[in-house]
Amino acid sequence: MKPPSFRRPEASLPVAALVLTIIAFVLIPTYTDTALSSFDVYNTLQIFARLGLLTLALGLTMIAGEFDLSVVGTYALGGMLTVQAGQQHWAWGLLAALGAGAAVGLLQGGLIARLKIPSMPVTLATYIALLGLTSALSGGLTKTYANVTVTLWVDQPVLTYFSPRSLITLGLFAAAAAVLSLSRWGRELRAIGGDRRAGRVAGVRVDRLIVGTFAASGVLSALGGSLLSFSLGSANPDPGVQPLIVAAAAALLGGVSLAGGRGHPLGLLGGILAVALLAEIVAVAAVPQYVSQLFFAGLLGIIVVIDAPDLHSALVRQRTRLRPSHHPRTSI
Amino acid sequence: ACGGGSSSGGGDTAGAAGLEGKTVNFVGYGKDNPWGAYFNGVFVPKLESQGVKVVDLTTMDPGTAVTNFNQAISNKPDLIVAALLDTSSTVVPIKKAKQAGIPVLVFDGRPDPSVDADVMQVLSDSEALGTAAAQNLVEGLKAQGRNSGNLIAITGTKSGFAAQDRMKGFDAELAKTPEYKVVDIQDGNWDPTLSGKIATQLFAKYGCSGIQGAYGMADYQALPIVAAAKQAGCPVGGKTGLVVTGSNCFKVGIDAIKAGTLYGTATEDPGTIAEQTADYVIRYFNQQNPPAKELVKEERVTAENVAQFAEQCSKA
Amino acid sequence: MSATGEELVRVDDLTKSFGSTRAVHGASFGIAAGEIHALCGHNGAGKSTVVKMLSGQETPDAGAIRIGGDRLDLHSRQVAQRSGVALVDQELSVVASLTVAENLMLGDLRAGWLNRRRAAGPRLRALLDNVGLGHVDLDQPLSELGIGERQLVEIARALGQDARLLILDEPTATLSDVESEYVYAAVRAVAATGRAILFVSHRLGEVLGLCDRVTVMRDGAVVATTAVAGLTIDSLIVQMLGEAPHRLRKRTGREAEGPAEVLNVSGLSVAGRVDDFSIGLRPGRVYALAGQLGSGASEVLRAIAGLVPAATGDIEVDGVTVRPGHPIAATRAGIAFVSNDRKSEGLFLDKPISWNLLATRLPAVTRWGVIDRQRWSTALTRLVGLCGLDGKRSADSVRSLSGGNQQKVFVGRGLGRSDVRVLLLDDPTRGVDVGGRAAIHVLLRDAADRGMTVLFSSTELEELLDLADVVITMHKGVVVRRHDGDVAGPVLLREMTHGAATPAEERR
Amino acid sequence: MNVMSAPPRSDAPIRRPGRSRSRAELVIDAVLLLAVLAAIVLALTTHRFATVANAKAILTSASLVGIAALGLTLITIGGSAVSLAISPSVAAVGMIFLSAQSFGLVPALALAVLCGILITGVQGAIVGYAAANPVVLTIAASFAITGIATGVSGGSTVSPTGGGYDRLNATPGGVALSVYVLIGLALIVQWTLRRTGFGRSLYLIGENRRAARAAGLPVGRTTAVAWLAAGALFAVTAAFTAAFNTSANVNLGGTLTFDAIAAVLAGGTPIAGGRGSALRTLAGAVLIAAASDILLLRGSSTGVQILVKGVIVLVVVVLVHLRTEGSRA
Ligand SMILES: Nc1ncnc2c1ncn2[C@@H]1O[C@H](COP(=O)(O)OP(=O)(O)OP(=O)(O)O)[C@@H](O)[C@H]1O
Ligand SMILES: Nc1ncnc2c1ncn2[C@@H]1O[C@H](COP(=O)(O)OP(=O)(O)OP(=O)(O)O)[C@@H](O)[C@H]1O
Ligand SMILES: [Mg+2]
Ligand SMILES: [Mg+2]
Repeated sequence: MKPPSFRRPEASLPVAALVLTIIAFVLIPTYTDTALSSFDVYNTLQIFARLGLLTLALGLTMIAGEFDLSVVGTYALGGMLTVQAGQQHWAWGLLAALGAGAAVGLLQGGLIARLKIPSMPVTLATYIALLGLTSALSGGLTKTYANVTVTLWVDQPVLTYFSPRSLITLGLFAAAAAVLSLSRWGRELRAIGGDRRAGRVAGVRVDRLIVGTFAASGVLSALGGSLLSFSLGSANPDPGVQPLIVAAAAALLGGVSLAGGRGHPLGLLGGILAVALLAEIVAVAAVPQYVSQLFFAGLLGIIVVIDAPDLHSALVRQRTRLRPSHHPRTSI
Repeated sequence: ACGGGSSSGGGDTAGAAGLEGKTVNFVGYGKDNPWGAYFNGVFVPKLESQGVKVVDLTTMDPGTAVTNFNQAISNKPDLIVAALLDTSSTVVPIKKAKQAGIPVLVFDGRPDPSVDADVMQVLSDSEALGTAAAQNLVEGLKAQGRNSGNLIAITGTKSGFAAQDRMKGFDAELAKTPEYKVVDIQDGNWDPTLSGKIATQLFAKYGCSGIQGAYGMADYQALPIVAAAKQAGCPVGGKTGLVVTGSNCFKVGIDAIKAGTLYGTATEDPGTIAEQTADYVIRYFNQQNPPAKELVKEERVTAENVAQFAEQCSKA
Repeated sequence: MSATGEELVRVDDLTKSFGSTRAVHGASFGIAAGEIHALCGHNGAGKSTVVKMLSGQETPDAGAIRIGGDRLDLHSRQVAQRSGVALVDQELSVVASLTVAENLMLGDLRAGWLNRRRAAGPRLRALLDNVGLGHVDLDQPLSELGIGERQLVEIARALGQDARLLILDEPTATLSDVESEYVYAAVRAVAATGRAILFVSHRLGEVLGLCDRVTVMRDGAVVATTAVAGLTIDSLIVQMLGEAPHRLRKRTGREAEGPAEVLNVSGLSVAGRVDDFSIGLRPGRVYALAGQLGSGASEVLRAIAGLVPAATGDIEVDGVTVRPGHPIAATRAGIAFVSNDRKSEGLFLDKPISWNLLATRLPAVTRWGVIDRQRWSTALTRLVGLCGLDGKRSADSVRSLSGGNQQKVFVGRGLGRSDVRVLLLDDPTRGVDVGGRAAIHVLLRDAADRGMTVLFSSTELEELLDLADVVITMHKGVVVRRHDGDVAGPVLLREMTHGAATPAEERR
Repeated sequence: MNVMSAPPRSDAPIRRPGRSRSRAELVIDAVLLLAVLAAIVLALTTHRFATVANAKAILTSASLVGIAALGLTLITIGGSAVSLAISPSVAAVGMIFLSAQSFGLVPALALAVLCGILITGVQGAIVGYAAANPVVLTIAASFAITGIATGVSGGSTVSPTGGGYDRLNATPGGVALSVYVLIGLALIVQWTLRRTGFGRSLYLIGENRRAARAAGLPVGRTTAVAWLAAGALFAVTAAFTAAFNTSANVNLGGTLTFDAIAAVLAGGTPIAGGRGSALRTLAGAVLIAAASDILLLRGSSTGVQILVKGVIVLVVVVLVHLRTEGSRA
């Protein structure tokens, strides 16, 4: 599969968002008195690394026509397990986190695919339960990760602009893009998201694919939590709803459709990079945070209204009304 | 201990007149937090009036705070002024700042012990605040003629040093009067609604007669305790009612002390510490070598001296 | 070509019931290698159910399926595909959000895990050219294509799967003549390589022109399998209908000229679906639009009801213009619509019968917005009586009713309302048994007698002949002819399946 | 988003009638019965659970979430899934309520309700008339409300400008006023849903929006009105919460959004709409409050309480789904 052509929203939306934010970023010296430095790019990628995997996880389920609200729960649990099980060796913590993420994903995917329950209420319940579990595991306390070597390692600058953490995140985006582009899964995922019945009739294994997608979503969010814990040297039992909301906004900016069936990991990458750049601009230009919140509100508002079906049919109606009809009028 | 001070003084020809050209990167609490909003409103103008340039990197999100801290390091300012939302996640950034030779001033809550020596500090005296709360309760109960009593405490986010240190002071003070016993400590997460809910359930659990005194770590936590007690039918204040104290004053708390429902509180108002922090920065830039660690003097507030603190505590 | 090759596919005593509906019972027939085998029968005869069992979408209750002599258990689409069954479903089963190439590769077993879009390019290109889609780009999103072109893509996908058995369920229903010709040629080419083809169609001309043998089904059972050589359209119709319904339609005795027209539609068009439809309807009469799937009959009704945003043209009720594309405006003007999809666009299945019957009458049964029990039960009793439903069950959910009674509820919702001037019904007796059908016919006739204008679409001859005062036949989006007078069933069937083509234009 | 359009799914497997189904239902019933028994045993063996004081405490802690959940029930029944903007709306309205105290309690309450109606009603109009996706729209709204509230208030805490609010903290007959209000509002909402034309249309639209449109029901208006009413209920929650806390800032809403959703789901209202009732939501809110209470009395941590809340919601969602699917076959 070729990357999608630029006329289509899954490509044009992230590209437009990215171009706009890059322009705003490059122009920073003109509207503030700070000069740009290579560190600003590094820091943008650090912000990207914090939310990237969450966006990827959420975006994949959205492409499949589902919505995994539990990603932030898995993110918190993954982060906490990384710290609590990884005090001896970082690998144990990572394994525990990934295993838990996979288990959560398989459980949810199985419920949703087998019982055909809508994913929203199920993942919402899991989200609440996972936050509770994380908090119970830690006694509600932020847990400190003593292994400073790992903390230093994941955030050390690599090639000026990168850190191992942002490289791992970028790598996973690349891997997801490669898998979805180079294997049949890409088109099958979009097929079941776009038209599940048609996909089933065409011979797509719908149930397996849903379970697989949720498992991937769980593993990615857990890994996101792990990397964050390594980086912060601590795990917070309650990340709040902000990461979920920002990840959803990034996924939508990344060209994923609310109706499912549309989107690509590269688009998601564009979406989250645009969001990260925006956050960096906010930091460098010292714009108050509520301004960026209003900006997100406006952006999402526009996307959701443009996507609204009844508005769409009203537009179709208007367009047909304006087009003159040149048929002869005959009565039978 | 003053490693930061010596390294920064070198660069500039530090003229004593004015602080033009000095840059501070301010990684403080975000404006969406009332305490932070007032602190920033005092701190930033005071420095700017001296000609210091303040770059605003404030936030209430611990993850963003780390990113912003790193951003501050890269901006190479003359000083980073930071509040630590999550002490452990700021360990590494503080070390990086030290490597980069950029001095760091921490205000409000103390840093992780491993980097205690690497930063300058203007701290709220959390233990004193806890002590004041315990003194309030004991004094209030004694005034009612009670020689013993059961107490509950609803704390701020337990994982933070602020809550831990206040409880340290609180417990230490109460240890002097073992006849007053803490029967339940719950994490109220600095959240008024949650604190109220927990209080409601605790009053059901122990009954009015089972609780004589309550400690809400901030006034906005103590007042939901008052409301919960009233709703459970337990009298508050007066000759026999529940004695409630805060340890972090706000306007609503002062009003409640005047009304007699809250026995007392303690200061930790953002205005005072903001003044002192700004003052510390100015002294630092003027090379007056302030001590590496300063504690803000915290005051106990009760009905007797409430008029004196009403103004100071009404800013947030 | 002739069906002389050895038998490749064999179906024995296939049986399938859905609840109380016996969709297929004891169906047996065989398809030889290299044969194009037609499956005919009127709506609900069980054709698609046979197709579903052969393609792994439904498991038979009894009976055997053999391909190449082996008895197969086709319990999922993947198993059927691996056993060499390719399918073009009756419902369009391509995904609009994918590109043409991706749709062609979807579900292809030989595609493997790796995506070889580049490598597969020439093969996919050839598949498209094969069905006349030379102008379509492989990387174009399917959503940019018209309905007919999408159908061709699905056909191309099935053709490309190198199956032993290729099933096409009404593949040409939504295609133009030119497009259909490409499909015939492609199907012939596949048959020539020795595969078996099962071709389901209502277009009798193409059945006779394309296929080698025809199996006719009626009410779930196989009537006969005959070589086409011995068949004509009329003899095929006889097989499908049982006794030839050669009776002329009884004129209802109503005057052609009567009161003024209630509904006046002129120049109604829906791009790609309906072309310049005009009609005038008088009160007190029952009108029918006769047309197969893809004829545009449903689309006309939906457009009048305001449910097609892209519709253009003028619609007037009692001389007052109704804005097209606004269902509420249509309802206000006195148009009631009964969709052919009662499950997703008609009934509220989990709600009681009473709620469903009175759903559109809420203002009439409330006082100050509060439900007035008196008015509610009066209106309900009247409607229940009018529809011939069991009054004691009116608190039961509609889901608990049989299909026929569900349909009665749906139709009944538009009845007994003084404000309804025009009742539109899209295939009102679809999937309804004989008894239910008669009851609905009585309802509609009574409604017309009370002065309502009734316009329904149907594919079924008997219904058209029994119920309608005027029949308008449609084919591929245009009106073929309006029959105000007597008309014979086979004429209607011919026009519906053939359009206005004269017998001379046919092959036979 | 088709995640929210629950059944009927065209690709649902054919369910065969007969023994297997009734066995499935039997299992569900058995699970339910066991759960209820376990809960009763757990409750009765919990010290001080079965006391009047504790019952009052449970109702009090259910009351604020319950009132907001009633509003959400209207939104959910009408087929708009959920609002994710409850907490910010409550925070904003709570700030307005307290800063309007100088006008007196009643005008402040009226102003608060008006603002609540406005904030949520605008979202409802967009969902109703344009069929915008409610989840994403309310995400956008929550950004917008928080952003504006922070900008306008400068992030500071609003203190009451008068003392009238304290009347909302009254305890007539020893029970918090909010409990009476909760029960009263639940009855009113229940009556509206059951006995008015609006209620009927809301159920019909929620069950099948397409069919409702084809039948000529006023889909846009009914949806918008449901959201307006929800906005008013959120405003009542806001007033009580602000009065209880005696101060309000942008964080006043706390975790209310998810608590309200949990209460609605635990009451057995399917997120797909068309079913549910105010009384069931009330039961859901009380169920969650009671579970938290048992756990608190038995000394479990906040984390365990949240975990159990999530599990309750999950179990109810699955059971309700299985039951309705079972009755459909
Ligand atoms: N899933 C189902 N559930 C219940 N009844 C069904 C189902 N599928 C088909 N039926 C019924 O089985 C009978 C045969 O239907 P089938 O779709 O096979 O007919 P068909 O010959 O393909 O008709 P058409 O020409 O309209 O496509 C009909 O009465 C139909 O209502
Ligand atoms: N999924 C199903 N499983 C079991 N029985 C079913 C199913 N769907 C329908 N039925 C039963 O089959 C009978 C016929 O159903 P009905 O006529 O509604 O189906 P249909 O032919 O598919 O309708 P339509 O032609 O309008 O699509 C009814 O008794 C109904 O209860
Ligand atoms: Mg069929
Ligand atoms: Mg059918």
